[in-house]
Amino acid sequence: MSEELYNRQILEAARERPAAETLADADVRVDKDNPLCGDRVRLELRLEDERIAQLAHRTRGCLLTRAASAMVARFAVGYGLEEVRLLRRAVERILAGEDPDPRWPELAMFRPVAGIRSRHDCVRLPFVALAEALEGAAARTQDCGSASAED
Amino acid sequence: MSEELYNRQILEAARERPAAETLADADVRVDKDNPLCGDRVRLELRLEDERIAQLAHRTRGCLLTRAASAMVARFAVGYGLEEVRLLRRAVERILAGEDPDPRWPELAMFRPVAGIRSRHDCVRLPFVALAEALEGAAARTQDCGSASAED
Amino acid sequence: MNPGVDDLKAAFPIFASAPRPFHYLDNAATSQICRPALEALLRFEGQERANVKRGVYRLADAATRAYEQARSRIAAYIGASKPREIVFTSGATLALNMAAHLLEPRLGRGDHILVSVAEHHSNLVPWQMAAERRGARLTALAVDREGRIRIAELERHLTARTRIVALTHISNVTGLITDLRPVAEAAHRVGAVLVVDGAQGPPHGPLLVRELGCDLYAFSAHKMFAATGAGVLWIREELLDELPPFLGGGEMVARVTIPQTRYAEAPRRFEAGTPPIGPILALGAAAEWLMGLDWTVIRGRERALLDKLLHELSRLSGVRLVGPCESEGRVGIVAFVVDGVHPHDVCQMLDQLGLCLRGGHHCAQPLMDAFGVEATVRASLAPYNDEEDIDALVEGLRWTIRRLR
Amino acid sequence: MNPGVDDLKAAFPIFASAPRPFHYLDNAATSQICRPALEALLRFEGQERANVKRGVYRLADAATRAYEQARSRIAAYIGASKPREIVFTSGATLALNMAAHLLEPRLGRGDHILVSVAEHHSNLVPWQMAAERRGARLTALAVDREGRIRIAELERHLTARTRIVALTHISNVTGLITDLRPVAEAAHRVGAVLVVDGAQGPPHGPLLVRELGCDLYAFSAHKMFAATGAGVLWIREELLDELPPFLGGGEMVARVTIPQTRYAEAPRRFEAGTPPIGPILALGAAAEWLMGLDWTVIRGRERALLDKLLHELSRLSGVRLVGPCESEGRVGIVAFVVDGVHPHDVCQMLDQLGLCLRGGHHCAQPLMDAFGVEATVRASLAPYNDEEDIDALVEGLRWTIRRLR
Ligand SMILES: Cc1ncc(COP(=O)(O)O)c(C=O)c1O
Ligand SMILES: Cc1ncc(COP(=O)(O)O)c(C=O)c1O
Repeated sequence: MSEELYNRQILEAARERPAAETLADADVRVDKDNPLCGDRVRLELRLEDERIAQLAHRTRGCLLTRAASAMVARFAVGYGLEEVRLLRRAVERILAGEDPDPRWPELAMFRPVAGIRSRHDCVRLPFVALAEALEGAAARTQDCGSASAED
Repeated sequence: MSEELYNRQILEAARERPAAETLADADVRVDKDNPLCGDRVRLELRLEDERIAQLAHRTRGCLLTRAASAMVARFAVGYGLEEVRLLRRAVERILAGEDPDPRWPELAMFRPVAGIRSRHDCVRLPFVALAEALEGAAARTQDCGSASAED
Repeated sequence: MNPGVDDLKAAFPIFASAPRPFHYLDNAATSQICRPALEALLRFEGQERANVKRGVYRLADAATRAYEQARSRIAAYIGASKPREIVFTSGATLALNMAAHLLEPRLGRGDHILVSVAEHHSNLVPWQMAAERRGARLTALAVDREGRIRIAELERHLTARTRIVALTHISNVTGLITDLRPVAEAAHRVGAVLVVDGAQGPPHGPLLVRELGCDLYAFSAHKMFAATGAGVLWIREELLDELPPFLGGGEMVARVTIPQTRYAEAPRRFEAGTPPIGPILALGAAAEWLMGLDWTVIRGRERALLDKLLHELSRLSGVRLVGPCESEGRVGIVAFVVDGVHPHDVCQMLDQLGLCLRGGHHCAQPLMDAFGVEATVRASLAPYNDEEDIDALVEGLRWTIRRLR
Repeated sequence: MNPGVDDLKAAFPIFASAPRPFHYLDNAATSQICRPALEALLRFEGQERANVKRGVYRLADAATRAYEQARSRIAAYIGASKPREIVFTSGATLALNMAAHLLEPRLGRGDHILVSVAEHHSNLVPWQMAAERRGARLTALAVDREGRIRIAELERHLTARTRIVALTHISNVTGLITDLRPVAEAAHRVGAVLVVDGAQGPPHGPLLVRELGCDLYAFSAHKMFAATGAGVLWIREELLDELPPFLGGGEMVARVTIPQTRYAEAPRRFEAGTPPIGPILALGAAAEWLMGLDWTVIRGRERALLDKLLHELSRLSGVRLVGPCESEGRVGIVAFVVDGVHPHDVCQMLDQLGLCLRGGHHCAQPLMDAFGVEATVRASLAPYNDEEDIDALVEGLRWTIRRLR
C-alpha cells in the first residue's frame, strides 16, 4: 500500500495549477497552516446565494497537500455548506481506510495515506480550509440575520 | 549482617539516658534535624579552653540515632575540635564498611548499618551536631579574635 | 469472574524473581509494574523506538499513533469525555505544579486558595508557591481526629475571593476517600475551580472523573502498575482552551519567531519537548489491562483484607492506629505507630522478614502535626496482596515488639 | 581499540529485531537505546522496583543507592565537579524551563536575555516566557549564511543589564558546535550567567562541562542512548545553593507547615516528587557504558562518515545543503533540501527504502527563517551508523529525485 503512496493520480493532481491564485472580489478568504511543517493553504471564495461561485487557492505544501488542493478546486464550485460538509466526511472516510464515497471517486487516490497518520493533516488541510471558509461565511450571514449586538 | 543490625550494644546504648538533657550555662547549642524522618538532636555544650567541659543532649529519634547520641555523650567530654573531627571521620569509616578506628572500638556496633544507606544519616546526626557545635564555636572565637568589622 | 483475578501475582513480574519471603505493602509509594506495561515499555524502547509528533517514516508514525492510543486508553480509564483532556506529564507532582501555573493568572492579590491539612506536600507546596508569587491567601480545611477532612467547614472558608480549591481524592496516609461532589458544588458556586490530587485514585480502579465534579485531576503512572516517569493532568474540556501554556519548548508551538510565539492547541500546548514516550505507552497498556479486570471482585477483596488488617492491628497491644479504625469510606491504606518504637526501626525489623513497608511522614507533615505524631508506619494494599501478606505483617509486628520494646 | 567499537550495532537491541533494510538516521531527534541502558531499565522496573529517598527496607534502600550511583556516573560523564551538581529532570525541555524559572528572580524590568537565532524552541520559548513575566528584553545573536552563530557580535548585544545568555552547545539542524569559552568569558564579564542547551552534546561523547565555561547545562537521556523520560540540568556548584526551587512537592522540602515550607538542600531542592527512576538508572548505565568506549575512534569514524555524506550530497544535482559544506567544527548532523520536492515527501519516499530521516523545521523556525526555507530534510549520525547507511541514503535520494521531481 505504502508503495503506491505517490501514485500517478496524486503526482498529476499535485502538478495541476489553480485557475486562479487570488480573486479580486473574494467574499471569504481563509489561511490555514499545518503546524507540523508550516505548509499553508490560502483559499479565496466568491459566493452567490451561499454557494461557491468562484474559487482560488495558493498552496505551499507537499505533494499530498497540493493534490488535495487540486481536488478542492476541482469539486467545490457550486457547492453550499451541505456539500462541503459531506466532502469533509468523505475525506475522513478515506483516511480511516474505508471505501471512497461514490460521489467523489477521485478521493481514492488518498487511500494509501490512511496508513500514515502523520500525513493525514496534509490531505485534510485544503478540505478543512474549505469547510471553515463556508462555515465562517454562514455564521456571518446568521449573525447579521439575527441582528446581534456585536460591533 | 543485617540480622545483627539491632544488636545488643545498640539496644543498650539507645536506652542510656543522658546525664543532662540541658545545661543552664551552655556556651553552644545546636539543633539538628534529619529531614528524612524529622528526628532531632539538641546538643548543648559548656566549653573551657575550646574543649568540651560538659555536654547535654535531648534526642528524639530512632534506636540508631539514640545509640549514636549516647556514644557522643560518652566520648565527647574533654574533646576539642581536632578530636571531634577525627571522631566524625571514624564514624564515616564505619558507615563505609571499614574497620573501626581503634580509638573508638565501640563504634563497631554501627557496622551493620553500613549496608543500609538510608539509615546512615540516623547514625550521623548526633556526630554532625557535635562537629557543627564545635566548629561554630571555633569560628566565633576566630571572628572575635580577628576583630572583624562585623556587627 | 474475569480470568486472572485469582492469581494476580502472576501478572506482576517482580513476584517471580524477588527473593522470598516477599510481602510488598508499600503500594501507596510505588506499586509494582504489571506485565502488559512492562512489555509495552520494553517493546517501545528496545524495538520500536522513534520520537513522536514529527517524523513521517513508519517507525515514527507508529510511535505517534501508539502515543495517541495511550491517550485514548487513559481517557477511557478515568472517564474523561475526550482524549484531548489528557495532558501527559512526568508524574503527579509535575501535573500539580502545572495546574498551579495554569491557574495562576486567575489569582490576584488577596485572592484565596483553599487546601486541606491532609494534603500530600505535592498538593500543598505548589499552591504555597503560587500564593506567594501572586500575593494570594492560602487556608486549609482542618481534619478531625481520624484524619477526615472537615468538609462541613467549607462554607466558612469559601469566599467570593476563592479562586482555587485543591484537595486530595484519597489520602496517602489514611486511605480516606474525600467526598468531592459537595466540594465541587460549593467551589463552583463561588466561581472557584476544583483541582484534585488523584495520585491514590486510579490505582484502586477505573473512575469517572467527570462525575467527581472536579476540573483538574492529577495522577502518576508508577502508582497504578505502570512505569516510573509518566503522569497525567486531566483538564475538563471547558477549561482546556482558555488555560495558558506552562512549559515552553518544542511541539507546543504553532509558529515561533524571536520576538514572539503562537502556541498550539490543547493538549499539545501543554506538552513541551519530547514526552516520556516509553512510560506513557506503558501507562496506556496498564490502563487497558486494568479495564479488563473485574473491579467488583478486586475491591471486595481489598476491603476484606483491609478489615482483617484493621482487626488484627487493633488487637496488637502496643500498636495504635492513626486514622479511622473501620474500612468504611477508604481504600487499603493504613497508618499506625508502635508505642515506644520508632517507625523506621519497625520497618527495618519488618524488612528482615521480607516485609516492605514505609515509615515516615509520608510527605504529609501537616497531617502528622494534626495527629500529633512525627511519623507513622504505613501498610498499603494493591490487588496482588493476599492474606499471607497480612499474616506476615502481624507476625512481624509481634516479633518487632518483642525485640525492640 | 576498545572491544565492541567495531560492531556497535550489536550493542543496540533494535538492530536485531527491526525489519531490514533499516537505516536509522534520525538520531538528533531520538537515538536508539543501548543494551546496558535497556537492561538497567528492565531490571529496575521488573525486578527491583521501589521508590527512592524514603524507604528503609532493602529494596528501597537499593533503589536509592542505585539512583545516587546514576548521579555520580553522569557527573563523571559530563565532567561535573560533584554529583550534587546533577539535577535530574524528565528531559532537556524541562531542564531548560527549570533553568529559566531558577534564574527568573535575577531578571528585573528592562533587564536583558540574550539567545541566538539558531536555538531549538526549547531554548527559546522558556526565555520568551520569562522575559514576558518579568518585563525583560530578549535579543538574539544572528547567524551567518551557513548557520554559524555570530559570536563576533556578542559585544554589541551584551550590556550591564544582560543577566542571562542562553545558547545551544551544538545545533540540531547544522551540527555546528558553538565556541562557548569566549561567550562564557564575555557573559561573566557583564555579570550574566551562561545557560547551555546541551541536548546534542553528550550523544557525541563524554565532555568536560566545567571547561566549557557555562553555568547551567541541560540535556536529555533519550538522545544519548538511554530511555525516554529522563534528563539532566547541571548547575555549577557555586550557583547551587543560591538558586530558589522551581517545582514544589514531596522530597524537596525540609519541613512543611500550612503557612510555610523550608526547602531541602540542593540537589534535592530541585527534585520534587517521585523522579523517573527507571529512566534515570538507564541513563546512568548508558553513561557508564559510553565512558568505556574509545571516543577517538568513534569521533574519527563519525567525521569520516560525515565527510562522505557531505561529499555525496554536494554531487547530487537538485540537492542543496543547508548549513556548511565542510565537516570542520561540527558533528554528524546535516540538513538539506531537494529542490522542488517537499521535505516530507522526500522522507516518506526514503522510508520505503528503510531510511529513517526527519523532514520539517526541527523545532528551529527562526533558523529556518534565517536560511529562507520552511523546512529541511535532516540526516543525523550516531556511533552505530556506517557506510551502508550513507550509501543507502544517497541511492534513496537519487530514486526520490527521479520519481518526484
Ligand atoms: C538542540 C536541542 N535542544 C533541545 C531539545 C529538546 O529536547 P527534549 O525534546 O528531549 O526535551 C532538542 C531535541 O529535540 C534539541 O535538539
Ligand atoms: C496523595 C499523593 N499526592 C501526590 C503524590 C506525588 O506523586 P509523585 O511522587 O508520583 O509525583 C503522591 C505520591 O507520593 C501521593 O500519595
